[in-house]
Amino acid sequence: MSFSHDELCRRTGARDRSLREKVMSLDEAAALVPDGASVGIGGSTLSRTPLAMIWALIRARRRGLVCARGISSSEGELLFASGTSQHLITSWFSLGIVWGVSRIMRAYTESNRARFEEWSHLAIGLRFRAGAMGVPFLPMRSMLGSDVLARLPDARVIDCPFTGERLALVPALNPDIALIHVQRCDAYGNAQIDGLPFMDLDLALAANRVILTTERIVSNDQIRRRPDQTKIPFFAVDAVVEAPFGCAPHECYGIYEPFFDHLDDYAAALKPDPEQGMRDYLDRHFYEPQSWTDYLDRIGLPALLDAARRGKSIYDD
Amino acid sequence: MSFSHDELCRRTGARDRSLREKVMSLDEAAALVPDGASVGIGGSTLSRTPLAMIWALIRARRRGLVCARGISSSEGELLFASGTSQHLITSWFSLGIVWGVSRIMRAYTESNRARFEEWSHLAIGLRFRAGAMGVPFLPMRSMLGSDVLARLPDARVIDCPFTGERLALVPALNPDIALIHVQRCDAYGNAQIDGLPFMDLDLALAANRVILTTERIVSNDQIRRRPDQTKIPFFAVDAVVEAPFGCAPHECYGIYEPFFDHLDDYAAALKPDPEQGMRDYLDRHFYEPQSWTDYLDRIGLPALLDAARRGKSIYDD
Amino acid sequence: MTIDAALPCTASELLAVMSARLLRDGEVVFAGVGIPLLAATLAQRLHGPGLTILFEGGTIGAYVEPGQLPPSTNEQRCTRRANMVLGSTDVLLLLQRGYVDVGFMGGAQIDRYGNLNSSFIGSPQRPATRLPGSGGGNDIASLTRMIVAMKHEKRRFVERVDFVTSPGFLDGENSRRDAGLTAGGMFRVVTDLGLLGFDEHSKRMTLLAVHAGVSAAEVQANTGFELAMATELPVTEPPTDNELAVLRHLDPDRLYTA
Amino acid sequence: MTIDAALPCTASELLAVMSARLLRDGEVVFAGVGIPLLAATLAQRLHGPGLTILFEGGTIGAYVEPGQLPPSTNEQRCTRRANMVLGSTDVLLLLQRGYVDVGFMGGAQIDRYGNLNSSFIGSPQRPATRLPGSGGGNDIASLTRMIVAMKHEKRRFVERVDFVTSPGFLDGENSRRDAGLTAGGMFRVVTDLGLLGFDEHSKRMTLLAVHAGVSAAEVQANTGFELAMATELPVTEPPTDNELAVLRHLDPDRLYTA
Repeated sequence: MSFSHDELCRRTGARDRSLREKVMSLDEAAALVPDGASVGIGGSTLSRTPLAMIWALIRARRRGLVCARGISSSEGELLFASGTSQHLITSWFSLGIVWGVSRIMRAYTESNRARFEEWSHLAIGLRFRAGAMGVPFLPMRSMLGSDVLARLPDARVIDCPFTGERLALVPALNPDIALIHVQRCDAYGNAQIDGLPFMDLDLALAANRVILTTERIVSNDQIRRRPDQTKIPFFAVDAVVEAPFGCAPHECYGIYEPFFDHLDDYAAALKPDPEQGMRDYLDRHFYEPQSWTDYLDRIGLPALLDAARRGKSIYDD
Repeated sequence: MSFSHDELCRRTGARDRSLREKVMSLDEAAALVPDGASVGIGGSTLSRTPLAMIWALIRARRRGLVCARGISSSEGELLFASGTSQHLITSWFSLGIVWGVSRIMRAYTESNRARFEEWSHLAIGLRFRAGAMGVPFLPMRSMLGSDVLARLPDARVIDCPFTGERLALVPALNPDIALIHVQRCDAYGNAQIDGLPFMDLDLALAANRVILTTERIVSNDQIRRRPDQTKIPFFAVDAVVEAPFGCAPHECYGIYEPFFDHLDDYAAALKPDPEQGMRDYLDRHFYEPQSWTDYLDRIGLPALLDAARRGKSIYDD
Repeated sequence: MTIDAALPCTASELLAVMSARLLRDGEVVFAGVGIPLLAATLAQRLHGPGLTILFEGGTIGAYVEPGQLPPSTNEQRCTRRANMVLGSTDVLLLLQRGYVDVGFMGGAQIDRYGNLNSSFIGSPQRPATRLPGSGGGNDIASLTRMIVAMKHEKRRFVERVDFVTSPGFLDGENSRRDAGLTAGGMFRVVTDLGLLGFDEHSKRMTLLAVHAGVSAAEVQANTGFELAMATELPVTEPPTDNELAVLRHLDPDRLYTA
Repeated sequence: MTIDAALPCTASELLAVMSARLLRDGEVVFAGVGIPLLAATLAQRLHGPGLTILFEGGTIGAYVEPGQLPPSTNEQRCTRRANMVLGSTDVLLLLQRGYVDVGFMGGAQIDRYGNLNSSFIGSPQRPATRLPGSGGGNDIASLTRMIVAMKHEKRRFVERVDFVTSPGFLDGENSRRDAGLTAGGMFRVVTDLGLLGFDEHSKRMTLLAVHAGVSAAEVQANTGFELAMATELPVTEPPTDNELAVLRHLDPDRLYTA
């Protein structure tokens, strides 16, 4: 996932970066992701997770994806348990304070059925940033002296040629594909992101291909009215998919908060027998639904309305 | 202007980063800038130039400032000709396509009375970024093979420990002081910037002290309503000065465009005898005015209204 | 636990109150989710209106609302009424740049030199338990002065952590600095039994104070290595009614303080 | 100049029209102020509605309005109706990342290997003339495929530039790549006399075409070094009435094309 400048430029030069409409369906976008691809996942934890796209990839029975995300949550469990990925590069992988340690993460990693490659949160961010900047590495001052660094053959330690200080160097991470969910973008892929951007700007520029899912597709005129609100440029984007509530049951800043009741039920269903519980959940919410709308319908209209009411409250004074 | 991490943290730790009001006058802010200080200047060319603060420093007869800016224009001429600075670190220094090569820049550099230290535009930006990130350097792929790099003892060339590629390393630039003009900020220094941000976000975090001038001081409540519009955090800011038309005769995005007629007159006045022309201009517009308002009055109300009308037009559909 | 009997509050509430007292008005604190977030918010409401709270998700100047505690530090409710929102890489870089006074985290396992483990119980190759990992923990502990709040149990306070996820003083003495970690280091560990610090030279964990009704022997008995003891061992002021009232107002559902 | 007599347009207008023809619809072009900005905008209006124009000031997808030409690429009028605005460091990094197809600049002095000088006439220590410097020129020329538009004069086309501000092929052959510049390189030089390129192997400047009424000998006579000549030397199509009409509509005040 780290390339020479020749290879990086060759790959990028081969992409169609012209101003063109690239709106498609979830299934069409999923077809852009081959088995074994390296995939950067936007958002963080329960926020702006590109769940609709992950849902489509799991339904398409994609295999062998090497995934990377700053912080991972239930989407990581779904990727492991569905057999879509056996390798997740992240800084933290669990459900968190409300629902406890991920039993799926434990089951798959402790039995070595899947790999949780741990970097510090800043290290993941700087790896995407190096990828976005077109440099092979970036220097940093954390991870030094820790066992986290000791277990990472891809990182290096140097003495600074300017100050003589010890520095860690982390290699660029240029995923084959980035999956990013945004509040709005136009048909060309000019995307606006409200609230927490996480690592998505760097991820979008680092990846060799970007699939955007969006709550709403807006006109290019609307984008051009406030170009300083555009966070991802169209020429870095290869697919635009309109997916309302595309992060459910996670949140999309300013539009809906996490679906707490659904997540409570999900965690509870996994408690007695995580793997059987996950199989049942995948059947009911991933394999059986006829469409993304059907998926949302199974989560339930009351839950959608409640999450949306809480989501919009961020703009109350 | 580049420090060990110990020194960088010592300097930053010594700053009062508490949430406190820091509104003051131009003169009070100018007193925060000692002779010989290294000063990062925000904006670029004719845009969001912190002219009011530069005006105050020239009036205060400050001496020996080492200035740095991505691209420099008439403010660089004023700093050289007033004797405020004899050393400008920048990528480009002139008046540009409309007004031609800077005669002041030529007069001072060709006679070695002042130094124009030339880096590439990206190099200046990455030096500020390294300073903002708290690392001693950043790698880049331009400047290699050029005489620009050959004349810069502070830059280095390495073979990448990951790819073996040749890379240039540019050292962090952490100015003692940053001068930045914004459209609005609160009394604590939380700043919003509309339009082109140039290098100001990195510059603000890189500097050891930040003086903000602003078109308008707004309430902290207004800032907290849209925290994702804040571009500079209050704890990096040491002074807030309300200076309407604080970039005149340069522009402030969305509020006023450059004062073209005034700049035409300025360039014309400098043509016959640049140094005498500049002395006269400094007297009339820098030393004689009783106040910033008086400075603006000498530029003239019609010019202000015209620049403001053109400035606001960016938001017309 | 004896503490519960001795005090009208849960162990978690005790941790929150005692660590909130360590935060001074005007400081910039980088807080993790759970007790740290709650304690920082408590300090903000009690004595630190000018305390600036940063979250890993990208929040500067958080002002978390009562009963609206986030499930992590990455959700929108972390940003409500905040002063600024920025990328997670950029907020973590503020630590590296030196803008942060205090890092504040919880801990699963800690050793005599303040090294924290949140990655593996047992060997990394065949762990008994795979824990959630570093998150920003390693970055925070590597770059700033640390306060850790955790339950005081023998299995959590060990001679040597199974895995150094977030560095304390590594092997003690100058080993942290020799590793290239020139900034920060462990400052305080707040537990339900007492308050601990680290010896200036040896960097060994030192008991600085005990909570009401707790003896030094009891603290040692719940610690998996020999603690250094401060020459004087004061007893901390128990949580006041006001502290508990504000705390319970912030977390009425005991989301963090169960 | 004979050209002016031969064509109903100024030399600058000729440069703008001829270089606009080199830009293809759908390309991403990083344009400097002056002729490059004007020519890119002309191409956008004539045959490249999907041409994406980037400016150093931080503009992506510029759509400059007739009669509203900016004094540099750093003012707000560069951004009107643009698709995105970002920091100048970040827009320059797009070159390094490989997103840009063509870099497009003017030039003060160029040599046989396409090296550009915009810093010093004479020695850097005691220059006869201190020029404005690189700006983003060095970055653009170092990182992407370049088109240069400039007046064809002997004093501007020299054997070796006094100072390499923006690298072309340095000393020719593989020297550019050996210096670590693995991407881009000089592609075309558009002048008021003709169109020039660079030999694939020697990297020497080569005359590819002449404008109407100009002979190869005349081009050589205005060049300070020996030009390589293409085996065939076509004559370029003169600017059409439509091209000139649109161009003059864009720059009615002849701000760039005087």
